[in-house]
Amino acid sequence: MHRIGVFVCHCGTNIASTVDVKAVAEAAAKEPGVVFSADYQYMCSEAGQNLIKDTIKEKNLTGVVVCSCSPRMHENTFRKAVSAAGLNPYLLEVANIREQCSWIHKDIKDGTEKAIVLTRAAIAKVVLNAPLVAGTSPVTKRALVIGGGIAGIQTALDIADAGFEVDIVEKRPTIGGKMAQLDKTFPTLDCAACILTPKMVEAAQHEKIRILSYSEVCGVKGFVGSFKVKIKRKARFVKEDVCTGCGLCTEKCPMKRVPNEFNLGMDERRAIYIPFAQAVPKVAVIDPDHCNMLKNGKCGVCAKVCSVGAIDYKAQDSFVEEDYGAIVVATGFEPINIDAYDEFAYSQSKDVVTSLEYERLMNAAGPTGGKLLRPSDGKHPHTIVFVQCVGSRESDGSPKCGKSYCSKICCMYTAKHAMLTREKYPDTEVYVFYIDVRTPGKGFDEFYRRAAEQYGVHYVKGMVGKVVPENGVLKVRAFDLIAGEQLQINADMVVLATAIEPDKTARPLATLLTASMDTNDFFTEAHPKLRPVESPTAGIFLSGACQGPKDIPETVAQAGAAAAKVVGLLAKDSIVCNPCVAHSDEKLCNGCSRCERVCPYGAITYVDKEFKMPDRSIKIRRVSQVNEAVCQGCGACTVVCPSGAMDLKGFSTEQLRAEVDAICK
Amino acid sequence: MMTFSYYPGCTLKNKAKDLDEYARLSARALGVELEELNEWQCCGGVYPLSKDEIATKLSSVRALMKARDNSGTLVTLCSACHNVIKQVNRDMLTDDYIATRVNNYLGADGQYHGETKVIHFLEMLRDTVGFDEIKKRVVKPLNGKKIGAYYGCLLLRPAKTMQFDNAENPRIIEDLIEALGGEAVIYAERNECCGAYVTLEDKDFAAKRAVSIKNNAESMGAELIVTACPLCQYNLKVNAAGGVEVKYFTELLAEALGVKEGFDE
Amino acid sequence: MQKVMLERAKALLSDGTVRAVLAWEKGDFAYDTTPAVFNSAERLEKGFVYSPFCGANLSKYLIKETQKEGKILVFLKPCDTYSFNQLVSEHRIKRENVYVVGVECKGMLDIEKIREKGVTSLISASWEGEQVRLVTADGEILADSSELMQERCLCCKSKKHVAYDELLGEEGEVLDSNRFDEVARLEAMSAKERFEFWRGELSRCIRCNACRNVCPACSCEKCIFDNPDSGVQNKAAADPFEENLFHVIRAFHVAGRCTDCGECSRVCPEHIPLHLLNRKFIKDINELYGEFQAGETELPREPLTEYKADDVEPGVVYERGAE
Amino acid sequence: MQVNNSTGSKDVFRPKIVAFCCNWCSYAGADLAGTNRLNYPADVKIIRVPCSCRVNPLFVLQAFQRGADGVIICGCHPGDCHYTSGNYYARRRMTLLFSMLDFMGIEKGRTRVEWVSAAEGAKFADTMNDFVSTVTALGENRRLEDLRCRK
Amino acid sequence: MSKQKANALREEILRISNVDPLKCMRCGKCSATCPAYDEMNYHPHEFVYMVERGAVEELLDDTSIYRCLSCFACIDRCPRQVEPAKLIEAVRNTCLRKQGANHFKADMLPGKLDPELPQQAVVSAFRKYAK
Repeated sequence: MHRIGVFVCHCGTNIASTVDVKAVAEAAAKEPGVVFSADYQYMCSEAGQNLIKDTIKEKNLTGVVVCSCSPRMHENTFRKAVSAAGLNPYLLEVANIREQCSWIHKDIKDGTEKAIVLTRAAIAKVVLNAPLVAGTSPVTKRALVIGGGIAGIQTALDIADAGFEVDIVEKRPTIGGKMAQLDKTFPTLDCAACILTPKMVEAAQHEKIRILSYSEVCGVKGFVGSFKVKIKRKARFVKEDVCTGCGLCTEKCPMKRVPNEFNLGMDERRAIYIPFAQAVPKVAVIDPDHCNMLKNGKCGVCAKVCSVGAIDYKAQDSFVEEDYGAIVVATGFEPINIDAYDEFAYSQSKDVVTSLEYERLMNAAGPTGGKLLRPSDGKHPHTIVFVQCVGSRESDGSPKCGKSYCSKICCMYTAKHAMLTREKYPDTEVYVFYIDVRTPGKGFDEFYRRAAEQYGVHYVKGMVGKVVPENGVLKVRAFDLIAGEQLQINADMVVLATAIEPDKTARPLATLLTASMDTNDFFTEAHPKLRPVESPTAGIFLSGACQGPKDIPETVAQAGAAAAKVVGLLAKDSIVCNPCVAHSDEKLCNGCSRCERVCPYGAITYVDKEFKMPDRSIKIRRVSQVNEAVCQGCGACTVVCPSGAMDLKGFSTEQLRAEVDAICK
Repeated sequence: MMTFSYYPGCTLKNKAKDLDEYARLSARALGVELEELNEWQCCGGVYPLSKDEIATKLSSVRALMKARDNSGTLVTLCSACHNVIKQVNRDMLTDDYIATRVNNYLGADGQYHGETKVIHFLEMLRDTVGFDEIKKRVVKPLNGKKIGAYYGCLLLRPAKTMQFDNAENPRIIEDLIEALGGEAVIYAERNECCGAYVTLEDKDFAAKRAVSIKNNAESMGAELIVTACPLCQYNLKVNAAGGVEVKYFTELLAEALGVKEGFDE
Repeated sequence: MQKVMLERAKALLSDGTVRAVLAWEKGDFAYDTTPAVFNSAERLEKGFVYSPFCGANLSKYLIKETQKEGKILVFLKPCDTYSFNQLVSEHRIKRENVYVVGVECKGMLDIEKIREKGVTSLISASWEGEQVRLVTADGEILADSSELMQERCLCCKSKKHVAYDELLGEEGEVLDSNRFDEVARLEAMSAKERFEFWRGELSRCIRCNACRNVCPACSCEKCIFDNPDSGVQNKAAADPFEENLFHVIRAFHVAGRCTDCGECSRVCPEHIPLHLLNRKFIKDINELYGEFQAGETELPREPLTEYKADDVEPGVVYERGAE
Repeated sequence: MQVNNSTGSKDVFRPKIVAFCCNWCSYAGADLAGTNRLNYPADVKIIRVPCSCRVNPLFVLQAFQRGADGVIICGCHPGDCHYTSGNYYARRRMTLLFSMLDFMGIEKGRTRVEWVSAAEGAKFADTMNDFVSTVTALGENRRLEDLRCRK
Repeated sequence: MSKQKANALREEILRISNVDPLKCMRCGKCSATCPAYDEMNYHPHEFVYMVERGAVEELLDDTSIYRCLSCFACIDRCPRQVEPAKLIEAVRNTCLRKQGANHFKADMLPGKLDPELPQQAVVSAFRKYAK
């Protein structure tokens, strides 16, 4: 016999102002099985919870319905209360009479009637609720970090320092990411390499960290606590454990004219190369698209000069499969393609550069050895125009298909560029065209003001409309909104603060991970405010610019936060699973495999099982079994099962049908 | 022989006969017949931007309807006509407000909902004939002559409607020049307006713009500028007299294909 | 043909290749043949028949029969082989326990159509090219087979066997069938007309379950309509909606698996064109998700357990069809 | 289309609408509509399901059998399923089911699938307003019941 | 001009232009890229801002409306799709549609003709500057 208790919450006036809570409680009392029904000011308060606990004991309740706010808000609160009173926590249902009733209906009659129906549906469901016990599944105490930029490195270091093994998978031949390409960092102007390379070395030498460079994740199976990840190790053609990084091969290679991606194509490297001096691992790699030996078998110079015999032209891509308990995405960003913005003449003049290119031009290890020289003629520029917001802050559907978001880092790095330029070359005039200067951050606005006030950078509110290269100068047509005049500046260089977007590999990776993304291909967080470093997919964590534009301090902070979350997970020996999982009734199962085909988690397997027939004979039948630790409880299997053998605990066919009945009554 | 419906426009029947005739000769040489729409009306020369301008769009719609009923594709040549007709076609396809009112006007003449595909002669050369094919047919190559393409505004903008090429860094005329054996000179003002629309209103201003464009082209090494628009041609050639030579791109094409002599002025 | 089949069946039985033969057995009248398991040459001699009235699809009986030890021989017409494949792909038939003999089929006759012709006292029927020879007590009649064939055979989708161990008779081709014409005709009607059509048809349903019992796709261990725990078990109809629910849900359960064998309509005592419901699903699947024929291969692929990221939205329904 | 006017003039017809909402997106979207106080008719009653793919065609038909006038299923936008693929399956199932109901002459407006994310409170309210007005215009659901002649 | 009348004009201009000035984020790119900038008293960004504020009278009376080249540079390069050129044309139309307000009249033509002037210059002048 069911003994159901119904508790109707006023939520102050939130519910009580448009729902007659007393009437709801009275109506509920008349429902079959209900032995207790009451209304109360705040059910989620301690007193409210005590009311539930006391009533369970007093009335010996077999089920509880709380009519209150959304179950997404307080279902757990009430489950705990129910559990504390000795009742299974899954014998509770919440009727959502606030968000889905009192808050949307103004008419008290409407609101009350609907609340009664919703309560009735919850009662109809709760009498069919079965006590559920959450299972557990073990946690593999290793983490995978995808991406070896500053975000990935920091996350890996923090996890490793907590005592857990970490693998970093980096698609390029070295870790370091974008930060390795930067010159100085704002707002302190310390050199990027000076603060990054020690971390790269630390990661390389950490006994708990393994770096899989020149590798890509190509398959992910499993679930939180026990992921199985397939990693492709691209052929390097150089034995990583043999190469000493002496660099002789990179000096002798006859193929000299390969654009150097580390310097954004502004100078050249060889076909066998080490990306940069501080690369980690410091191991050469052969670029198969340019190596003569690999392309047509003619050359072999590097093998001849290598004294340790590290060259292996026959190397093949290999695959490894590893187990992890948690995965951190740290895939970072790329500047956007600016083909559509050629009013700034980027494709027409070498002296129009992106900010990242400017970064390399300023860098002592860059193509100009740190001297600021015009790429076109190697002369020292005297007038430099910086253009902000190139491709950022555009309305959706704009002709140039720009990004609707603010890229966040451009204002600060442009202030840095402007300041450094003026500091090193006081004979240059520097103009920054901006729409707004956005400098929230510790010491950021001070930094920007210093650029304007102490370094004499000309900040002009307005945009550049056209850049015309003519007779060796860049005729910049711009607008000064404060002066209200069109400006014509003859510049030597133009620097475009190009919008940033997620790395191209992020979208396919998200699909592999079943992690969700927003329309801009940034990974979405489980909650924008309260769970900013977790993906909604359990066991997937987010670090750095893959989640949204970020500067270095923010990236490092998020990297640490993601690491803390990972450590929190890996510290457990097992995790509690969602008990609302699919379950197959073997008696009804046909063994047809349809459920197995739709299961996104591979949670369903088949076994041949013996059944005793009524006539005492034994029949062997193929039947499905659900791995409850793997099942996430979507219910896709329940609908393809024609015999109704497959059902979902907590959302059973019977329960949902009862709700339909109660609503349509 | 492929056949397309063709809309020459008012100027190509008068002051810019050569632009038109060279195009037809070249097209024929390349295996394309341009079939002039019968009884076409002037497009008006400038696209009316206001949402309530309905009557001014009718002549374009009538041309579009005829083309729909003929070959389904309408080839234009004059930049202004191309711009007006293509924009009106977009309105008829996507703007219910305009389409309904235009169709109310049309009444018994039939209904139109943007079914026709509008392409510029250059797009036809690129997509139907192919620049590689043109390259093969060249009999008098341009021998590396340095030529600057002048697009102006109308071929490219509004980019979302025209979908002609990258509006900020177009290549189509450059690719044609190179197919004909010339050397394309890229200069930034090739997609800036020459100001010819105000030639009756403010001739000096129009001339000033034209000079600026010519200077930019010259400074980047152009020995010749080619245009697709009679108005641009007039402005660059007459209003801004002197300096670098200006020609229609069709003349260049006819010359290279060896069919220029077919035109008898 | 019958003779060749009989000899072959006896041979395979005698050499121990198979333990029994699943085939058609003569009834009291020429047209009422029934599926039967023959376990001896004698029984075969006595009862085996293969005539233009052997429409029954034998594949479903293999579910039970292949559970038993040893091989069973089954005769399958081309369309039956599709059901066979589908059941194999669903692990319902143990393939290793069957010996499939594909037999040619020139189309099965509809006794109702023969009766409508005024033919009585039918003794036997046989194919003769495009015609059918009907032997009656009053003499012989030669008739155009197209006038007497079952609807499903008139728009036969395939004369090709998609699964067999050996073939008897001629192998045919997959045909360009016009089987969706009737569905298209209904689709072209107004919603009101369609509603009236189905009201007329479904109101005759007596819930005898013949359609379900014969359907090779309806082979559940326990049908939800027989299961008291399902909430929809077959009982005295509480409201007139239940039959509709039964037919829609049944069609949905077999959607993507139904090979369009047409048995449901063949056995319906009320002559409800139930196959049109299945064909509607098949037609929609073909149009929306690409051509698909259930049972064409043994591979476990079917439209309702697959998806494409760019599948049409359900709103497509509002754009299609009349009204 | 047959519009049923049996509701007469004295009582305004109020349809019964059952909405199946995915816990991860549209149920949260409905909560958001509430938080933002976006009105939609009280005729809509929401049933929480873990995913749109949990909705069995049987539930839809049963709702109609028990007197619902409209059934709407809300899930995550394609590509955003919490379980990666559930809504894709739901999309195929419901497309076919609705097409079948249409084939049997049932008014198309009574069934709908909408993708509403957790952030789309306004879309949820708009969708419900629109659906309720569509179903209200269709009137009481008689065809489904009447499909078999009342004897 | 009364405030009421100015407001009505503003509404009319917004309606026929189909422009929402509130989309403007004040970057000035339209005026930065305008080839007719030097010829205008009021510039593209000012049209947007002034119409938004209701200061249409000044715009109606100014020759700037006859200097816009309809080259769509401001339309294509605006990051927020404000489309200032449409606003300028709407102001010009509002002005021209008044009785006797044709800016370009047939009798002005003879003095402006020259042998090489293409027909479309005349056609477009009438379309742009007259009813």
